[in-house]
Amino acid sequence: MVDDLVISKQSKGLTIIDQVNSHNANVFIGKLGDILFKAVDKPLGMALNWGRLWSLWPVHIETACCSVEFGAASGPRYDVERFGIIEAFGSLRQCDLVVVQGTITRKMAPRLRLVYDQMPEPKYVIAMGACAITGGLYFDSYNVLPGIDGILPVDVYVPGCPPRPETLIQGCMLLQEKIKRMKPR
Amino acid sequence: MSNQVHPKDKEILPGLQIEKVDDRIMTLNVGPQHPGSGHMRIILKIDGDYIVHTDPDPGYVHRGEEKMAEYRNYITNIPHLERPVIHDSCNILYPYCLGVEELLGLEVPERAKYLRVIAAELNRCVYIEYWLAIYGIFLGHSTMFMWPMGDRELCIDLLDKMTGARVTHAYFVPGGVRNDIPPNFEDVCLRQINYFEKRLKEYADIFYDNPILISRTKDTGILSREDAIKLGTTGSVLRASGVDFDIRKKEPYDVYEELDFQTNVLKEGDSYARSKIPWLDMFESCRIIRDALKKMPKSGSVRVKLKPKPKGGDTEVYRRVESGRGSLGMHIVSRGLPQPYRLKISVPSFRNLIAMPHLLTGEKLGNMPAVYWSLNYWPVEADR
Amino acid sequence: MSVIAPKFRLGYLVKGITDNIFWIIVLLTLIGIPVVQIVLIYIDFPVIDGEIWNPFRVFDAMTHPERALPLVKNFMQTDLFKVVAFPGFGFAALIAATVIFVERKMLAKLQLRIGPFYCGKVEGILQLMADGLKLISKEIIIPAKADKPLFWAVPVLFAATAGAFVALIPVAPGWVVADIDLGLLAVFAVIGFFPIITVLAGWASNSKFPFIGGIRALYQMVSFEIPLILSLLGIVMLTGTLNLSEIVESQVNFPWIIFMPIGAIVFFICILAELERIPFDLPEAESEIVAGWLTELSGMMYGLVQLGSYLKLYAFAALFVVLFLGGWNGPWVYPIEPIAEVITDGIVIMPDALVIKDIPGLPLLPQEMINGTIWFILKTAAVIFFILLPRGVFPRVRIDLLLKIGWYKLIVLAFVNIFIALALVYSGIIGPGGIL
Amino acid sequence: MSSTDSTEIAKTDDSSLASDLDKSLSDSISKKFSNVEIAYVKPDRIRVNVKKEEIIDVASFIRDELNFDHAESVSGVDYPEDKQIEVVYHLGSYTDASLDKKILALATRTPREDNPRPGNDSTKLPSLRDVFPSVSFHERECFEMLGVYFVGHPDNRRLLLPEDWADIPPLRKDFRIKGR
Repeated sequence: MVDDLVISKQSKGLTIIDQVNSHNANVFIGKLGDILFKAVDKPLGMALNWGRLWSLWPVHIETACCSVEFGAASGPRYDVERFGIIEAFGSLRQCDLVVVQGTITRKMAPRLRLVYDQMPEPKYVIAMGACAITGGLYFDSYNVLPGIDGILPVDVYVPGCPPRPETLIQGCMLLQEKIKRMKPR
Repeated sequence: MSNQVHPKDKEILPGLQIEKVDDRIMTLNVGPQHPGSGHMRIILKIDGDYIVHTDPDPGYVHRGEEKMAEYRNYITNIPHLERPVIHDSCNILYPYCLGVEELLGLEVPERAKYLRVIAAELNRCVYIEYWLAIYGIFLGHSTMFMWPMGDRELCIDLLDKMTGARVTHAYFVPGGVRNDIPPNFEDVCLRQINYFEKRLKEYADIFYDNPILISRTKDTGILSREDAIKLGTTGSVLRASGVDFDIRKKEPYDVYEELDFQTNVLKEGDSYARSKIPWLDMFESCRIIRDALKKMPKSGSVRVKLKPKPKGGDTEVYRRVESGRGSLGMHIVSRGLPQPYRLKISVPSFRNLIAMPHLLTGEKLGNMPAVYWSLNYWPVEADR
Repeated sequence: MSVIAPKFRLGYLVKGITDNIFWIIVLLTLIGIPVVQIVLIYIDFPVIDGEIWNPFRVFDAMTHPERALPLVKNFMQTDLFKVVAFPGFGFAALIAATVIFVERKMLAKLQLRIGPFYCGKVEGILQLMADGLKLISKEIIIPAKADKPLFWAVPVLFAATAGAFVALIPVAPGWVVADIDLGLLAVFAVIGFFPIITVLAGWASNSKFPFIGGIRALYQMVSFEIPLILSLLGIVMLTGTLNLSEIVESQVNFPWIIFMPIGAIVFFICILAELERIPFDLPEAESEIVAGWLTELSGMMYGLVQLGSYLKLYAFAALFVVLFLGGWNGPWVYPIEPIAEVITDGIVIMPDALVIKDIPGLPLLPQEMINGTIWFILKTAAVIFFILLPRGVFPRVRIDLLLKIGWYKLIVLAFVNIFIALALVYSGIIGPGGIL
Repeated sequence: MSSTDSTEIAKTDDSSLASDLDKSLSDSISKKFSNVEIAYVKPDRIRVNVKKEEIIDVASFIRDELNFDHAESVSGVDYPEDKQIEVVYHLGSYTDASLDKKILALATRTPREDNPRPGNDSTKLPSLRDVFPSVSFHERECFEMLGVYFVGHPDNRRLLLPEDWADIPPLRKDFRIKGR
């Protein structure tokens, strides 16, 4: 059978056999199976995404001075726990959000990447502050990376130097919007 | 690391000795990703529950402030010199402005001096509240994280009204302050400060009188008076060890001579005393703010006009102030250029860091966060 | 025709099987049901009680409450129901979920915050569900040098042991999964299993911080088990039994906390230490050793351990209630309905079903069971509140101070408690054959 | 820019404002050590330039006789025109109440090389760590930032820069930062 397929693919004319594969071999089963798969897949994926977007646990890594405003965001006035974001979580194995809080120096960059690699999927990155986005005020410093795009895939950029806690919360809400529209893995 | 061990090491810096490593010794990397480290790494060697070797490894936020200051003129240096301690930005700009004023021969208006004192004291409260919050969470006291974080916003609101920014004020400029305060500020300030002081007193109930806290921090990490002097520690660490040294009293700058306050000194030199001194300092800050609001001239200019790109003479200055952590000095070498030839920021965090190996070695692992953060240490500032 | 996929993937196989099952069901429905109906037309129906049965009546008899309620009632007496739903896992998991939510909201209120708010529209009521869903779908990372079977076993063991602990708790008279004579001894045995799991977790993950955390947990749990056991000896002396249900029944007139407040305090402190809750959460002290023995656990492994620890919290609080606060005993608060139980009545079918009469199988649950459960839940909630409260008030203690408290103070107090119990027994006031 | 006389900081007129105590301090140093040059005496600020050979003696004298007990900061300044690197110790006192305001700047110079190999070239200074233990981390910082090796310091390791730093020490004047 496999040989038939190969041969028929080599021939020029388009035959029915070209379009047959394991999925549409039995057309009815294939189609109805797809419907069933979609019927289960979509609500399940939405449920998973819903769980993920309301439960973003940030990893406890402070890279520079924006950590002050990150702390303020989890304080009583700005309370990010309203959105299900717990501050100062212990181990990175249970976290799913890296908030890069400011400048990444050349000494910190490998460690940051290591932290990101050690986290379980799915994981999201928020670049907080001008330094994390472009290098900011330290664009010409000898020890500072010009933004973290080179080492981490960033989901949301939160500008400011430092961003106010409201801005960080808005960044988190944008991330939630993004997760809502993501394809669940 | 060379192998010679100095005779002085035994008494003064045991952390720098080379310990014999055997199977009992376990090396722990505390940081940079660690809930109890901040922005630095502490390489600990532990034997059972005891720390036998401490090697602080700062530099994770070293951004080359001093090098960059050589490329920016005296005015454009202001915003990025406050970045090392953004929650104490007025106090880190204070010695810079004093030094540049001395270089350029400027006389600051009287009202600006009072405004500077008010802003600096408010900012000291902001810094200490943040420090206290982290101290609370380091000791596992989550309420003590949240309460100071919330009360800190009171002072931040005031500074926001004064300067227009939440944490990075850039309020101090050579020759005065950037802008005048809004009308009605005095009343709001007095009201908020009174409430703030009321809240501060509640910390005693939940934190400072807590028996578990006392049993945990008393008699841990004792820094004797001699060691504190020898190691050149500063600020709350020094005053907790019984040395009465506050730059605001000893070398009064601006109008601190005319204001009514006192310095807090404790004799114990342990973590508890070190954690208590900043809290007591906040009461004094409230006193200073009230006094300054009373004595401040009600009107007048707040700033001296400067020429663009002012140039200093061929000289050097060293000015220091008492910041939230201790004496913060700036050594500016000028060679007639619009930018400093060399700007050295002598930060209190870096000076207190020297005491860390001395204090941590020999302690239990459980005391590590309590001793480490009681050093009134902000890693970003130490790295510059 | 079928083609073997060039790259075999398990997903395709599963999908193919599901597809086939789906088609079988569709075909059966489309062809089978008409066939059955046609066959039914040609079959004579039996006559029962003078009535001719037809398919409708069969379905009616199956779904009618008079028919179904006795079945439900019988099912509720089975072990399966007890283990899965009421006094066992389901009930405990529900309480544990409530505890997590209440803890977060209460802590937030203590700290002048709001806590979870937006998830689930109403006060963040679905926050826990979101956390659970996320944890289930999270990747599970096994460290490269970990002892893989042990590492996998740890969360399962932890949750299972906590479940075993829950099974020993009597909630209402007769409502206990495992009503064994040596109940208290079984509790001690189950408690003794936890330190082994934590040490396994620390060792299996082959990492430094979990190792320190595991050792700390071992120290802490072992040294606090002794005062825990000693503080309960007084009750055993006074009641003369180890059966938890009998201990509850012995407290009809007064709870034991009246005579043994010292024992209760010792037991409460030991609970805090065994549960690794602040101020005794040293094995998970985040500022010293990242997350202790939980450091390497990710995804649902962490979720299982959290589930287990909150089940354990419920079980300990319930144990405190059972031993010191009188369990289900309490004033009668549930309204007493004079409905006699009717099971033996015959099956009443269609025309009479609309007539209101005694429904067999009701009441489903005995009155004293509902009343006892209400009291039990109220008392447990109170104890859980006091277990949660220190988290907002106290910092963490140090390991040597903790061990000092355990060995020097709590054991002495536990012995004082035993002497009080002995005095009560020998003076003949209470105990076997006493005045009270 | 006036870089004519860069080796010594210009003496200002402030010396007239300096108190008697300042003068007596500087006099006692210059009396004891003949080679020592008093660069300036300003109110509360004294600067002493010494040769690197006798810096330990001068520092011990300052510590023992003048009661300056700790170092506030150690700043290294690079002077490429002179082919020299200057290290300034700012010394203060906690124990002597009369010296509270005073800062004594103790400056010394060491030759500078154009192709620095930190630790292996002639840019070396004796360490003041035995005299003032508070300079230990400051000197480590000075070593990595300017390449000044401190002889006698047991811990001349890198402190702030990344472990893989292979460029010349960054605070030297010939180290140019990006785009400048």
